[in-house]
Amino acid sequence: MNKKDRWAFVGMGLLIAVFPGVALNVKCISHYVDVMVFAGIFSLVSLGLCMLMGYAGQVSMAQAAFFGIGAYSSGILTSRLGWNPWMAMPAGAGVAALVAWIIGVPALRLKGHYLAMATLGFGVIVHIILGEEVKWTGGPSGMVDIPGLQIAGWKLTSEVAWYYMIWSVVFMALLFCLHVIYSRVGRGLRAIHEEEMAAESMGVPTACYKVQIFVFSAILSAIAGSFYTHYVTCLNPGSFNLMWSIRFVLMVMVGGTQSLWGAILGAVLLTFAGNEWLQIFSDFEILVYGAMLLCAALFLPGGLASLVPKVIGVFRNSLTHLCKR
Amino acid sequence: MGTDFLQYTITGLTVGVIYAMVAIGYNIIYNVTEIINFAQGEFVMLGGLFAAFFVGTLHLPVFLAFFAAVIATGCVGFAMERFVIRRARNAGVLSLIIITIAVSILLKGSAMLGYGKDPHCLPAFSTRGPIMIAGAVLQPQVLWIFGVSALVVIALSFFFHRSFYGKAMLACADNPIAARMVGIPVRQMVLLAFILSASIGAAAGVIITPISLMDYDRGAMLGLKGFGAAVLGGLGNFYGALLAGCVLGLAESYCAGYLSSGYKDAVALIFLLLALFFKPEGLFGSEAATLKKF
Amino acid sequence: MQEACCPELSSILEISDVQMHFGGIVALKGIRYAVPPGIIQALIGPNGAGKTTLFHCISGLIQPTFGHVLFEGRQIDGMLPHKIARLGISRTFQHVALFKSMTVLENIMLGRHPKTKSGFWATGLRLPAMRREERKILETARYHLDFVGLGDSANLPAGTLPLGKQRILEIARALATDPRLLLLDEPAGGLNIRETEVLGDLIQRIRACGVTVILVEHDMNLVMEIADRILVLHYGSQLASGTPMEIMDHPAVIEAYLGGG
Amino acid sequence: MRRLKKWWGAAGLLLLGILFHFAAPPFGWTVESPYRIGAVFSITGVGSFLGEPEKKTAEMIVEEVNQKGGINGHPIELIIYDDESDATKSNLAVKKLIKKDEVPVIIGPTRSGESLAVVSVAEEAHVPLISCAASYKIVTPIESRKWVFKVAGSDSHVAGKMYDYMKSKGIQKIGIMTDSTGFGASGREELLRLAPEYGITIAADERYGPQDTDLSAQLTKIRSVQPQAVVNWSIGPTQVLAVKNWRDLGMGYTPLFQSHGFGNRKNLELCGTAAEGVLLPLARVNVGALLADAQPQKKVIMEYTKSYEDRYKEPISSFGGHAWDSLHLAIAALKSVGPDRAKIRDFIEKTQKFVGQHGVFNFTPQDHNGLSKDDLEMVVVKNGDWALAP
Repeated sequence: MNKKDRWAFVGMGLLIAVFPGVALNVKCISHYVDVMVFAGIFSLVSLGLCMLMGYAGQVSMAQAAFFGIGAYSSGILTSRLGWNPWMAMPAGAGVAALVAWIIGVPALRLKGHYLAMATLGFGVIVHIILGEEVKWTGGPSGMVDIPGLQIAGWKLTSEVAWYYMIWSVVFMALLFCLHVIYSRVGRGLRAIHEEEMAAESMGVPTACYKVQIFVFSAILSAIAGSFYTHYVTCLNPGSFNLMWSIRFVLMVMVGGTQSLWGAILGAVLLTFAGNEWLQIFSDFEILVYGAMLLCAALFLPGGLASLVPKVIGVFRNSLTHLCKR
Repeated sequence: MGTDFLQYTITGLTVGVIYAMVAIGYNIIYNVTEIINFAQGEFVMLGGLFAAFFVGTLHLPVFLAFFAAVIATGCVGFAMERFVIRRARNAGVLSLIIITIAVSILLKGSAMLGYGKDPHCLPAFSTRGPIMIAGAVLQPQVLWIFGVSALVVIALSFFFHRSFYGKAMLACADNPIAARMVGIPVRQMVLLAFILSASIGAAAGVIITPISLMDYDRGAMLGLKGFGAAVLGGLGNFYGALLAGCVLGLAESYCAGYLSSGYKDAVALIFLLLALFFKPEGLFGSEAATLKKF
Repeated sequence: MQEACCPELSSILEISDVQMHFGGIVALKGIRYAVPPGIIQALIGPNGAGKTTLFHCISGLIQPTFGHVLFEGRQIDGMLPHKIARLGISRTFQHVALFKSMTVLENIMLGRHPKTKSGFWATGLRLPAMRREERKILETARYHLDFVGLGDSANLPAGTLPLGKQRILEIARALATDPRLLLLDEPAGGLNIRETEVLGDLIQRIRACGVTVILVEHDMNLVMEIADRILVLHYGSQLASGTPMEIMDHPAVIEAYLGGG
Repeated sequence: MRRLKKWWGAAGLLLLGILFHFAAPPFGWTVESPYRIGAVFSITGVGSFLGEPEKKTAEMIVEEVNQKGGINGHPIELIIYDDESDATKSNLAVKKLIKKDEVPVIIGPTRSGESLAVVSVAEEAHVPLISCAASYKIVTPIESRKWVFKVAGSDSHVAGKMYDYMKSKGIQKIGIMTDSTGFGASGREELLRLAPEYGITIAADERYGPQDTDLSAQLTKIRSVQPQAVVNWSIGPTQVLAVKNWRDLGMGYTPLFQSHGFGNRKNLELCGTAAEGVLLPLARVNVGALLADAQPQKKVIMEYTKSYEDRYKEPISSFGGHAWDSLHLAIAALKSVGPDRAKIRDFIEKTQKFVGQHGVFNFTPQDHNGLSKDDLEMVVVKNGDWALAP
């Protein structure tokens, strides 16, 4: 972690910590804490996807499937088999990791378009399975009355408690990712993204790293899925379809593929956009989504995160201008 | 049992041919640009909806509507290349994937706003009643589907092997830099590829609509299965796509008939994954060198 | 057609009858050659002679169609490139393949990959062993940076360096893997005379450290000045091999380079 | 320098936008102490064909009531959020209604999935919620559904009505086909569950995806077991496909039953003549004109039909009827007990003989739905229109 990231980390930590205090006292944004809980859950997914897209340079259109695998594992294990949610969560992550590994080993030999299509197809298959295995998943009508989370016998019901729990998990994941990025493995990943052949010749086991990151992103998605399940306490396959995979990719794209901060920013922005700000667009929302995706890819390949240094530069310049005057 | 089998076969071949047409659309664009156009399925949807509009609202005769829809969708393909893909010519693979996905979302969204969410229908091309073959039912429209797609395949063959533009397009596919050096306008060829593949997609959309109706949400699934056919047939391989499309359609239909109808949609996708994982050059593609030839 | 091979018994690299076919094209038509340790071996020949193809075969980026490659007596054809890198072969690329948005220092640190081992989870959790290793990587990388003389541009993005320094940096990155055999693919390509001199000097210093160097190069002045042995390839076959003096007087070489003109 | 100005301008605009966002909605126009009612409908997304008429109906009713002086002098302020047919969004929308808007009662969500996603929210916050969706899970188990009601009939009612009719016609062996949406799956569950009760055997049980382009394979398979009737239970275009394929396969001699989802005139138009003879159980709201004058619901249905069709120039749909029922239930409660969440809940639970669009509701502490299969009518398609089945 370099100095900039350390400052950003502390800054964001403070911001996240004081947010409920502010929001809850202003009536018209009091429900923003709820939105932020979902934003936190989606941030976990987008963090994993950002590692995969931005650092390993691979695209996955199957994150919603892993999100779903985690969610359904938690749902089934707790409500059908009576497991403790805290036990179900790692189990779900384990299942997702296994599936990701099985899919990843052959899929990651593929490149670019092929990989995108393969993950897309896989995502749709998982969605079909969730809808078909009625005995386990409840089929299209889904599952209800899934137990919530408890910490030391205390039931987690208040939004603020959820908020702090989710965001501390996000921060742990972020810290983990940052550590990876600024280390031996992270350098290897960035190298793969830039010059795969050279990286391989310099001793980076490219195939192995790609699979590892793919599995890692699946684990993060699955954990997010578990939290989602226990937060909403019901499930249906509609929350894990292709559109969601696209949304996750969009979060990373808008935030900036090359920045973990961007991934979180993208997740938060898009969750707010989808639930609050774009409501006025109603049916036009799908167009807005498409246009955003297109613009991000065409005009802002670095995402919003790439604007930050520019904005800082502009401010710095204007400050020096003012001082000179 | 025999009757059922025949019925499943007819059903399977009907959708299979449609998948094949989608696959051919993928192939044309892939051949010239090495882009996989995720919006391919939306062209099919647009074709069907345009035709429904021309018949339903403008009261054109079906055949005129067919051509009008094909041309209109061709224009969409034109716009997509001219205003989006061309801007992104220096973009990386990841960006291109996102861009074509974005276009597909935009097309789908526009179709939803323009045509509403209800399915639209189209009268059959000929008004004859269904034909019975050994107890199985064959709708005349199915024959139209076979006929039109056969025509498309033959016309494309001629185009690519006989006409100047077709040969030039193949040359671009082989080696764009060399093609540019000998004076082939590569940009124009890319444009042509998009128009052509949009038109073929639209044709598929129009001929299937009398049987299956059409709504704004169909594109993604058709596109995915069509891609399955394209990969299975060897990406870029033209007859391979046709054959693979039929294989997929039949597999789906038999699965629905004899195994589980719920998993029908998964069949084509599982085929796609298996093909990608174990034989990415496709069942009918031979080697990387010949991969891009028709 | 073949020259007598293996003048020394102990060779660091042995290429035995390597053939490479691409579809109908035969890029290498059965190369037999052995490189003794501790020398600078040059590999020359006109464009399309198969020099880079041979490099790719040695470093594992492609698999030879027939034949074997032995490194220190161990068969390495069929191995993945990163495994070969671990064994002690490193290389540079004809078209500089640096990680352009990473800093100069990071590029070299990446070169330490085969010699270090902390995995994904260890780095994410920042285990103590990983931290120790990371400190060592940094130390070694700085050493190599100074060795090639790029110490003052450590924190610049690699893509911003001028070409001459990029070539040097690529060599430094390769050196960071602690190779015993270093493959340099046209390291002087695009360099001016001054830069080429520095490069020649560097290659000789590398040999002095005990690293065997194989060099593909078109700059004959450089080759004649620093190479201990030269192998001439011509359309996928060996044309001649020997010391620079022998090659200069070799009739077949003169024929190929001048007579065919 | 000019570039700099541009930047400042953009920053200023952004700031203005943010301020505006904070300032705009909550402090809008308010008359004296309005009664708030919250609503969550799937106005967009895949469920929009349900949510759209619901929203229109609700807006119409609120306007009518307010014109007549509101509830005991209090105007109604209806706050509608769109859940976009997405469970996450519906969850957030309900939380927003409870926290930000502090509504005493919520109507909606439109669909079962979204409703189930908010049941626990309503329970925990102690806010009465009147769902417009059908799944029985919304109101069972009743111990953990104290605050949740629903006004849509259960699928068991529909299946029961269908089976009643079959029994009266001597049909014993049927083939069923359902789509893989929540709607189809729930229907399938009920069809399978209730069949033995009515002495009906299900000889073929087929499923398909909502996006399927051809159902011949499924129908062929059903045809091969020679059932006395075919039941199709799906939503969207597949309902039309089922009718077309059924005709094309020459199965016209085997009666085709559709679910209540088919009760939309658009479907009749798409099917054309192929739909002749298709049978389905429908809520009375769809067939108001066919009802006998003595029927208690006739009056409210005809009134609603007239004002809706006058206002929006489009036929009513049964889904708008759900919004009518739930909103009027909420209004009745507000009228009697005022904006008190607990009292509203108790009021609804005790409501008896409430005449709505979808039936006469009789709520009890054990039954938070209040409808039965007798609130449906068996309908047949005749000359391109509905007719009461003989």
